[in-house]
Amino acid sequence: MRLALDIFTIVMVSLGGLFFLAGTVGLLRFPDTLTRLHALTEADNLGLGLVVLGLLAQTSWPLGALKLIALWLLALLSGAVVAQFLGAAVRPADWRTDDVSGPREDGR
Amino acid sequence: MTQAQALVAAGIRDLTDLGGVVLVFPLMLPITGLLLGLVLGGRYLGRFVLLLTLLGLGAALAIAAVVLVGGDALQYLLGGWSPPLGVGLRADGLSAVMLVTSALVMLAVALYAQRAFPITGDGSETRSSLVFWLLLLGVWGGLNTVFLGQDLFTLFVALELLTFSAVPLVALGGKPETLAAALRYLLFALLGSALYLLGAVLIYGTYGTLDIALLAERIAGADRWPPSLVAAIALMTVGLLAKTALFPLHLWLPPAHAGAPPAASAVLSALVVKASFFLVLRIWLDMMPGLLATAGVQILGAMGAGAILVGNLVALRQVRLKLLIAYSTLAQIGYLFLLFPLAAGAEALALTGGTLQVVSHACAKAAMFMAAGLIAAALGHDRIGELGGIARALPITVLAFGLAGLALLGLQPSGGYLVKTLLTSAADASGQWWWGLVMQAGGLLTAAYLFRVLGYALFGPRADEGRPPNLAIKRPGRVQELVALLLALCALLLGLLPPVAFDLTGVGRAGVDAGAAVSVAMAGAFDWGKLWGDLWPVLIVGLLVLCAVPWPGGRPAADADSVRVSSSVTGRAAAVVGLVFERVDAALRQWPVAGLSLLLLGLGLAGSLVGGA
Amino acid sequence: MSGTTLFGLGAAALVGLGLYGLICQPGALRKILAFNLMGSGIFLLFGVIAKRGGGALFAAGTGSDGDPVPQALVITGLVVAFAATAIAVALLVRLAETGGGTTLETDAQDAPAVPTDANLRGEREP
Amino acid sequence: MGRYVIRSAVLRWAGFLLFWLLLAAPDLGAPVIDILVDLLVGLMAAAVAAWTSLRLLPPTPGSLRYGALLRLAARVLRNSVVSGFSLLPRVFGPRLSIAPGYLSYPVRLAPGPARAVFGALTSVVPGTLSVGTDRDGALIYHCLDVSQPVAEDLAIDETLLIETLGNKPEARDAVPRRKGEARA
Amino acid sequence: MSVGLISDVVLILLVLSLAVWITIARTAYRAVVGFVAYGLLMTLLWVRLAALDVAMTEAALGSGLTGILLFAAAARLAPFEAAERARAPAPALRLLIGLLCTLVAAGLAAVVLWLPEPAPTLAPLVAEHLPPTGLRNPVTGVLLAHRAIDTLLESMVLLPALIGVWSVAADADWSGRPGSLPRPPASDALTLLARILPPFGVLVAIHLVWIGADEPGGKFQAAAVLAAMWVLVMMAGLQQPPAVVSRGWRGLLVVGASLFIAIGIAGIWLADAFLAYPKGLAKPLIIAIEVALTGSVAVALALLLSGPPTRAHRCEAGR
Repeated sequence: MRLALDIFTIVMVSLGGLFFLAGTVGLLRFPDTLTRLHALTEADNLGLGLVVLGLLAQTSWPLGALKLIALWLLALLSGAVVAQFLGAAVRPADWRTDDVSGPREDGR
Repeated sequence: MTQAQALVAAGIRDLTDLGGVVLVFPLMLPITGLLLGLVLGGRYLGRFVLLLTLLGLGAALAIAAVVLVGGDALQYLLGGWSPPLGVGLRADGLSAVMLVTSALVMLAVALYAQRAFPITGDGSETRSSLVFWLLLLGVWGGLNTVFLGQDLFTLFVALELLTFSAVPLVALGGKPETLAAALRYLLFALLGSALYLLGAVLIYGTYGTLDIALLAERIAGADRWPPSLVAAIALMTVGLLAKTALFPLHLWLPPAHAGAPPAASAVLSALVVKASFFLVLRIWLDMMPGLLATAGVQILGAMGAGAILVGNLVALRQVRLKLLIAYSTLAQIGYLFLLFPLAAGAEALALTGGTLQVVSHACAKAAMFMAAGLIAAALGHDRIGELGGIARALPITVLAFGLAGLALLGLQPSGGYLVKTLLTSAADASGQWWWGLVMQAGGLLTAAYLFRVLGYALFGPRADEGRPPNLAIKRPGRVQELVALLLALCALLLGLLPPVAFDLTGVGRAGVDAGAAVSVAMAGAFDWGKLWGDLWPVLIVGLLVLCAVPWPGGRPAADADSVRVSSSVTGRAAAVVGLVFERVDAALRQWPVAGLSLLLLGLGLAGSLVGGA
Repeated sequence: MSGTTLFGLGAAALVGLGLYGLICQPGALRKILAFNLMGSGIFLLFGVIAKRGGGALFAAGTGSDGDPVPQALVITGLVVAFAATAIAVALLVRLAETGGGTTLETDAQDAPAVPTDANLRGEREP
Repeated sequence: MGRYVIRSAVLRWAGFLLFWLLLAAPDLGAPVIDILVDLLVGLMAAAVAAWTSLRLLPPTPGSLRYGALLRLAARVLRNSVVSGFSLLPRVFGPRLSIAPGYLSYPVRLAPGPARAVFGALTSVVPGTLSVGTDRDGALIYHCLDVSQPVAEDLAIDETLLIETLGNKPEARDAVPRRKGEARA
Repeated sequence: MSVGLISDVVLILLVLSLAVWITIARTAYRAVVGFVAYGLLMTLLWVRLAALDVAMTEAALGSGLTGILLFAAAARLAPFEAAERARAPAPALRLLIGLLCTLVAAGLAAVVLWLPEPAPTLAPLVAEHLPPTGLRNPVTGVLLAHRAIDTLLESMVLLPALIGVWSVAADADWSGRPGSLPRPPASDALTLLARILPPFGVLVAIHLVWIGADEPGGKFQAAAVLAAMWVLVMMAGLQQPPAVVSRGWRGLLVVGASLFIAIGIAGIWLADAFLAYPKGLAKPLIIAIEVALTGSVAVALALLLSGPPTRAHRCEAGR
């Protein structure tokens, strides 16, 4: 059992590493900022997910596991938001449209 | 002993029983005031701060009395933790003098500023009144902490409290020039505090404590100074010099002190620059007295001499009154640093003289800035060439300015006279006659710019004639004029205090009998021969300067800088010398050049200390 | 050579770099950045000294094994440095807004105008 | 105050309490009094967090459909893995087989938190990145490969999200427009 | 050469190259990007130096909040950079200054190598004097008990700094709200983050204060996290920064230091010294001070970031 869990961890973490590698290679090879952004954030999200999955087999239940999952969700959220941000910032001018989401809500 | 004296003595004995806890009061009074004032807001802020300064002066006087009567320094351990783990407060005579001086100036400024930063009709606060009053408290809290702190890091935080409070005061006017002056002041001061902190780290890494008294013991016990200590002293000293604006690190001072509102300038010039000087004194005299035996003191003295000569000469060429006073501050800071080479030979004389210089300059300079502020408010400008006739409109103000100037100049019985006499005899006693020469030259130059201003104010062409009514001279408040006059009188009559009052300076310091030094210095001060000997050079300088001032109906004062266009021989000579110094000053005040000076000074200081012990 | 000593040497280099930037950079914002750089070098030196003085004294139970005094001083210092940066940035942005530029290399002769009590009260009112 | 407010307040409070326990990882071997004090602080902290959350993200009347939520999660997860693996040959292949371009997706969700969730959710999936909103209120996506049926996939995701939020998805009235040229 | 040492070498080289980048980058904006990355690496350095309290403070304050502040400034000041470059000192002067700075750095490096062995330390003293405070985190013990005056003064330092930031406002704008925060284009992404993240930040902050007595953490870290959350909410436009004339917010600003001073003064009678804690009550009092200071410091930090009041918000002031 212990051995099976260890093997699972090793496989998952290596697979995750592969995605991190893919993200990095994409960062170097892709032609423009937006495509690089794709490579970096999204491949890394998946890579992180796999690493977390692999580590789940090693941590204590339930606290450690929940902690890891919470960490992953937070990373996903912030990754998605930051990527959208950067994407909006580098979007070419002809696609840049002025504030169509209407007046922002104020107060609360 | 009269009954009243007995009562006072009893009160002081009660305070002595209270012990060092009284030191918490000057620390917490401004800080609590700042917290309360921020919540209460504008309405009664001015009155509130005035009340606090009254209380603070009382506390400072009480501490001074306890220290003087007890004959020993007061100590207090905060939280009951003793150093090196805890932080201590300590008030020796020097601290007590500084506490009293700053409380006195604060009270005067609080009185003076009531009118400048008033309550609005509807009782709501304004930007300038809130900022001014609260930051005045911040400055005061920082000063008191600097005077009482015994821990190098606590002192760092106190210095930062002081800087953060002082800088916005400079920028209160909100014009681009004052904002630039404030930013330059802030950044240079930050550079200074970073260097100071770097020194403090090295000290901690070498001795495992930051407490000044403990450090003094451990350093005195060492055979030779480790390199980290030498580096630390050089870094801390040069950082503090940058914050004091000792020549040639003075790039920030003239625009900052000239651009601040007058009440703030008074505090900045009279007190704030003295805080970092005070720390240099603590380090060189208390923490590491061995430093006095090194060549480092000559470097500090040379900088001081440079400050006196350049500051005074450039002051002479200023077109604007407030800039002139700011440059005069630069020169007066120079006198403070003559203390170091002189203390090496004659500590009692030099220290008493230096301390008196702090007090006398604080009062005189605050009075001068206040008077200049009243003049500028009345005229709407402060161009020296157009001061004509202001003496007739504001006699008390001009009197205050003149008396303060006489005190700086060093005529009997002013504080300046005592300073000059004490420092000159220290120079004689230690065989360093050249510092005495510098002081004499400085005094004459001071006389020159003082007479230049007074000449215009008294005899210049009437600037207010033919003015439209809305530009007519406005009357200042009576209280403001009187406050300036009283401060000037304080500086002028310092020499008439009983010599025993000066004993305070030496309390907590072995071998410094200030009272005796003062009695010797004052002996024969009022002898006619002596008086005349001091007076005639001043009178000659005065006459020469008055020659250069345009008389009513004479040359038009179109070019405000009369020295530049003067056709008289003296005017020409002064113009050439002045121009050279002005150029030098302008070059030194470029930021990269000042940075270069700072680096060279630091490396030079470190070099002069290597191998000492 | 230990990692701690290495960090100490790095701290010295950071101080030198910060000092250079503070003196030579023409723009005030770059000076502010350089100040932060220099500050972090100084704090790092604090950390090195804390680590040197640590040993395993606090290893048990607290998760920290340095001399806690310099560590506490650094925390204080970081807050002070942030406050300094905030004031400097506020002054600088305002200076730029009012047309004063962003360099501090102003000439010696451009003397500031006199702020008098009168124009202090009302000068910015329209 | 509707019942839904109270219900979501309680739910969030419980969720934050769980998060607190994760952070604090209480040591069950400690004295009972310590554990109780810790728990008390946790209860209060969770209450503060829940209050903050209620202010920043006011609850809406509809109730979550947990079945739909599960299906949505499964779909996003599956999409991530599938398109993640499809990314590998594109990246490591000898020539980059990508066809980046823009796509404008007229979203049915109203502007606000729900739409933001949609944007974030779809940006997690490799290959699509929401980069803003255009003049007509449609979401702009940048895609790694516009030859894929991206808009159709997005429509399915959106329908699931609408169902999860407790609303009935209306039928799509128009096929999403596709804009932008492949730039390889 | 051990793995730890190799990673240390890599780390310090990265830090130094980022520092060089910050110094020579062409625009201030790039330099700030470098500075944020530099701050994150410094955090790792602090972890390597076994100073977790400092690492957290550095991450939250040195990198995070300072980063936001500098980003906003760099964006606003970008138009001035061409003029700045024209004012650079002459190359010869730069070279000379560079040489002297190198000399200073070399001297410092030598001094670091020559620091006395064994290193002087107060760690045993702290260990000895920690039990009376009831705390187990020595850093908190030093900050709140042994060197309480520094902490008190430091929380005071923030107030003049804040007043200084406010002081650059125009007179007519005094009753307005601060307006220096960067306002990114109205974006659903940021709004989403600002709606979801802050409650978690609040939990983390409370956690940091609560455990700060015994484990790494404490008021400054917690305050920085809280301030960052609040700033996020304000940047996303979900809440307006408070007007500087607001009495309520000013009350919050001063409550921490006021409580600290009150307890300190009470100590004169109850524990025989200013800033001393009565026996047995030390830990609860310290936690009370920490909680109050966290609130005050968080408000101060967030307001320092928000800048001076501006005209744009004047119409709705006075609430």
